[in-house]
Amino acid sequence: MAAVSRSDTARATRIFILALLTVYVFFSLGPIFWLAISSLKGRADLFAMPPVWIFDIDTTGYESVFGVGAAAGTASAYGVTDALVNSVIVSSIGTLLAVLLGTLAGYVCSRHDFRGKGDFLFFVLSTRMLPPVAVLVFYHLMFARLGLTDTRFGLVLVAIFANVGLATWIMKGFFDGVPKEVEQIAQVNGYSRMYAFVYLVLPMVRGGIAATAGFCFIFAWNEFAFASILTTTDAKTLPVKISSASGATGIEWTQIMAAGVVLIIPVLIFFYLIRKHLLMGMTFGVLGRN
Amino acid sequence: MSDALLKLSGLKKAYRGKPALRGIDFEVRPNEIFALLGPTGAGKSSTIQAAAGLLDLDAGQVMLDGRDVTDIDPACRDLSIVFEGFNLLPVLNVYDNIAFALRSPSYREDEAEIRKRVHATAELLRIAHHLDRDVGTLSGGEKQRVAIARALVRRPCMFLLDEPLSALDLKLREGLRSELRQIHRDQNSTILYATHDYHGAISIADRIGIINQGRILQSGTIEEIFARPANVFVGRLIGSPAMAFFDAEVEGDQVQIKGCDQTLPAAPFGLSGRTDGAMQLGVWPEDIHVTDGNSGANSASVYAVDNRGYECAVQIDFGTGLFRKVLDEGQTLKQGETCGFRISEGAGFLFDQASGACLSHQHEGAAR
Amino acid sequence: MAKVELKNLSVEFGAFKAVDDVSLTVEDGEFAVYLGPSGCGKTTTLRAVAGLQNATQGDILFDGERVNDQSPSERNIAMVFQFVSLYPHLNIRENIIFPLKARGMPNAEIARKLDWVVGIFNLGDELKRYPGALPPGTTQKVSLARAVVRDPAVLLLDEPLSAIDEQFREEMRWELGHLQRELGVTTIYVTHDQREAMSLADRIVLMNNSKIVQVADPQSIFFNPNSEFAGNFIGSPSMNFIDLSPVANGFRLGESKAVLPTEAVPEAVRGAARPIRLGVRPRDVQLLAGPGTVRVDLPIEDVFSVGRERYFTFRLGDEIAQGVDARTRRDADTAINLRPEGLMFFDAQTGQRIAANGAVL
Amino acid sequence: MTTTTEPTPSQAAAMRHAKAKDRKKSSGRLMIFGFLSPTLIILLFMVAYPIISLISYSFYNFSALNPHEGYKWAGLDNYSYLLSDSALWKRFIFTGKFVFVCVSLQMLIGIFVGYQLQKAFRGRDVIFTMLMMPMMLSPVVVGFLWRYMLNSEWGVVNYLLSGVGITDVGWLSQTTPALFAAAAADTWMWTPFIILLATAAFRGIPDTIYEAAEVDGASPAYKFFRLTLPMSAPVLFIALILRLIDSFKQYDLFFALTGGGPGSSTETVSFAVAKLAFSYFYTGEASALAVILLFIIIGLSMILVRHLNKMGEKY
Repeated sequence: MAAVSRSDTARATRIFILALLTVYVFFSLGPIFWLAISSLKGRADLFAMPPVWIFDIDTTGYESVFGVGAAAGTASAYGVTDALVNSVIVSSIGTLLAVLLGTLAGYVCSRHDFRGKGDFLFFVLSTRMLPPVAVLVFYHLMFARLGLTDTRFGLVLVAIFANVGLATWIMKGFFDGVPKEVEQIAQVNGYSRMYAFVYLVLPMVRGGIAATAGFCFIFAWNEFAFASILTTTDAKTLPVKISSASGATGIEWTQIMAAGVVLIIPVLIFFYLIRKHLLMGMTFGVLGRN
Repeated sequence: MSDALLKLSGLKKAYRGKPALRGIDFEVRPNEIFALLGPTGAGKSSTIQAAAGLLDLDAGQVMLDGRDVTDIDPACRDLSIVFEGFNLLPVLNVYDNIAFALRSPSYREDEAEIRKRVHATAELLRIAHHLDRDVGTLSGGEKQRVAIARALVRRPCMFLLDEPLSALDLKLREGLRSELRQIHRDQNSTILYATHDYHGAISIADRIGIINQGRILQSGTIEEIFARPANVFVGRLIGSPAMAFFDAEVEGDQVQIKGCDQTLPAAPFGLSGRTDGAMQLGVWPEDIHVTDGNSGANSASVYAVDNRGYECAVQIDFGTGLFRKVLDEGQTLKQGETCGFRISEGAGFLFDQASGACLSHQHEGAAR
Repeated sequence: MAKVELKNLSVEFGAFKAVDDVSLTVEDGEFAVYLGPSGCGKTTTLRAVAGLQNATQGDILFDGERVNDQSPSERNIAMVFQFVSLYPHLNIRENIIFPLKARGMPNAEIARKLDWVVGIFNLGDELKRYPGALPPGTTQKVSLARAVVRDPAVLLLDEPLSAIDEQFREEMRWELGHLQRELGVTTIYVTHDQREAMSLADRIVLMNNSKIVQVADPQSIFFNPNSEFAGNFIGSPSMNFIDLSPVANGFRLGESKAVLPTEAVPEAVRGAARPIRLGVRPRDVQLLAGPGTVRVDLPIEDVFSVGRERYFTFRLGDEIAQGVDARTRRDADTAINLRPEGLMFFDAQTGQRIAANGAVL
Repeated sequence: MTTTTEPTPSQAAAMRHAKAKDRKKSSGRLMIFGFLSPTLIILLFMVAYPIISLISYSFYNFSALNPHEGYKWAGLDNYSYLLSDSALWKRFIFTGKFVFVCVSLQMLIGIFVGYQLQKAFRGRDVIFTMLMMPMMLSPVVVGFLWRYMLNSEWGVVNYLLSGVGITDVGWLSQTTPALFAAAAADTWMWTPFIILLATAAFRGIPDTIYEAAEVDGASPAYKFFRLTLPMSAPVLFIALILRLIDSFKQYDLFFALTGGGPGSSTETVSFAVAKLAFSYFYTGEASALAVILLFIIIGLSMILVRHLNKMGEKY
């Protein structure tokens, strides 16, 4: 009999664990699903209590977000499109340069042992850890003095500095995964160090560079603090635009929901592309090096 | 031109304070296979990288073919290298991996010549049928053959092999080793071969350099090493089974061996100067005569038995220590049996207790 | 201690038959060594005995009792793994007593058993240290101590020495040989190193391609291999294999012009109507004539010394064969002398050994 | 087979030396400097210079509104004023509570889910990837989404809770619920990070360890607490430190979710700095508070980097 009850309790705990897991999956994925649905609801359905599952699709939110259709040209043309353009430009240029600098610095830190390397790596990582608000107190002044406030160039500079640290560490992780013998074989067989780097090592970390770019883009795209303080009108990025919707007149929920979905879609695409290197990205290239 | 093809003198290198090379001095003569034998971490790889110029030395000089190449870029030293694990560039297939050596600025050849030499070398190493395969699909043995082919195809003035075979199965290792030896004889090439495996070293090398903690303790032919081991460490590494060691006390002209009631005359050891006191007596197993029962001078017991087909080796426990010995033809002993042993006159070497350095300078080799 | 019997054991991973119909008995207290190249099924067989791998077919019996459905701890087996066999975050003392604590053994008895095993392996001063900081070889000693401390029915070792330096590997070979005789526990030891098999085994189980090739004690498997594979795999330097093609006064060796006199080949073997191959170990090929040696005239290529021994090579077509003889004189050597008791004959197609009386082993 | 016509290696070598010019060995110094300088320059200009100026500002009393005049030397007044201001201590306490609730909740759920996901089942990888999505989203969107869901009248959360008997909780209108609302949103976003690292930690343990434990007769619970947890401790510690740093400096989420309300009960230290600098424009004091915040974060980062480097060597 003891055997039977032992397997009973085992089965009971297994069901209990399964229940907890399903609750967590609901808790984790439900809100995203709820956001997608709410962005298609009209004003009435949006505030209905109990919440409505079946409703007729209402695209006013999206129309006002893109200033087309009914809301074309009207005041409520909330004009998120130029914020979207700003976000795309700032994020992609910022990512490109951050990854370029990060790849070069990451390679040298992976291959060479120079004096002060430990300090350099700590300094680079700590730039990633800085609370944005603390640094912004000075940036606010500096940008004003240099006339960078409310310019895309200013935000690109911020995107580069905020992500170059991450890019350096992740790329160092990927370069550490490439055996040191690659350069040694090339050098002994008559090639220069630079040749080995460009033609042998870089092709071996192609996946790594793409993953680093994915991470930097996502973090640059989601950046809010710097953009909100350092922009006033025409350089606003999408996250800032969304937050300004909750101004004095209360919250324009239909527009926020639609703009929120528009903001999430590129992130989910990039996320899908880099899912294999998620661990490398989130732990600065330290874990996940197989 | 000095008779050495590669001459390393006074190589010193420390990584963040931890010394890897503490003064490496040895030379490799043309058409010779020189084995660098020592445990893992003794500095073998650092020595090979120093010779190839891949290491920024703190001090020391590298002479190659009479030329001082210490500061010359690795690309211009005309050496080739084979590592233990990673050798093949995954981005290239087998043919391109071998041809890689002939497409560099320093050693460029035209494509026709490359094709001829790659096929000839692939034929030599029996991998001609793998030429267009992706390197990822090759087995361990095939990968090392391709690496050796790439090293051969360029006909460098010297080959640096850093434990090229120790990752392979025993049978594969022996096969590749005899092929390497055969190729060496055909192409009269010069090879520096680093390994931690005694059997590997003696079965391929003309001369052996024993390295430990960044220093070369001794280099010479196996006969020279048997004739006069320079250090206790050498005795423990060389020979299968290795040297037997006894604590000994030198008083006047007698050498009293602890743990057995046999004393040896001190004269044949040729001790320079009056050096009494405790020492270590090292004796090659071949110079110890083991008898069953307790007819020999000193009584002991058999600790363990290792039969190797033709011969049977035993480990003898004589109270204060152990030593191993291959029994003579037809003699057999069981674990636990008592036995006796005698050290033959004039055999053995005295080593300093502290430094382990060899003190006796007898010239007539104890090894027959 | 237990007697381990395998009856028609097979283990399949999908279509691949890792172990193919293996039947074998390891007596109580015997030291059996599973020897073979990597991928021959030896480790899978060991894991099946351990219970870490369930058998697709066949029975595994411990002292006659079927244990197929028992978990490893129920089978009371102990195992030493190839690479990671110690818990890196526990010190040596905690590692050794881990199995005892896991089974809730009272502390007094744990302490007693710990002293006993520390005594045998003389690990006295290592107890506080962590696996990462141990000298090579000691890790294996500690994992052995942990396996032996709970006096298991069967001790299973999966290539415990293959990851350590050659010098320490020889040291540990001696230690293992001595310990096994002392403890007398039934042991199954897996390796690809034939030297380990020769020096440790009471019986060697030679395996290849998931099947047993030959089971015998070291001496008889060395001097009386049942196939080319067995002859080649055991013994170093490995056996020479030379095709024999019948000619007027004997058998031509490979493509060379050298001829092996007919009387060297036993009558029954000569009669067999199939192509035969000669197998001879280098140590049975000498330069100087000896009592009853068979002389074959052919040029010697190269003589070189390996430790205290002198090796020489001679060419048969494009194959190179080796001989070993301490008394070589370089100049006068234009013939080799084969010791008759070292000559073995194999069926060229199947590789099976043809015994002197003509029977196929 | 022997190629007798070949020049002996030393002659071949001599021919080649003529061809290959003896380039001096470039010690790689040039590459180190060339590759590092751009990153170093941008970081010095965008990080080091601002931090040094912040530290200098924190000893002055001036406002960004008219930076030209009013550079009055304030010595340590700014710091003493801040440290004596009870409102500021309230914010530090709130931030502390928020960090404690978030990190402990996330570690518990993360390790539990990470351990369960270790066992392979059909579709595990798809579920695992989807579970990682929340941490990738912009905190602003997450903030608004949770503000919409937690609304006391038409929020879906209250609707679901009413099903289990808890009726209309004022999530965003009362202080304690607001703390838990923020913690829930942060936990929703960052638990996946802990799941990711926990899974990596558990996968880092080789199977032979579990096989050895099984052979030693260890029960599942004994295996988990004596083997799995201690061996994955280093990675879990890194996850803990990273979460401490990130949740301590959380700003975007609060801005969108509670805007610091109700009243100023959910204003974190970051919020206080922003308020001082960009609403009241007390730049001197804001700089001082910013410097305090910076030193806390840099201190935590030092611990993090030491463990990251130790972990780096182990791999």
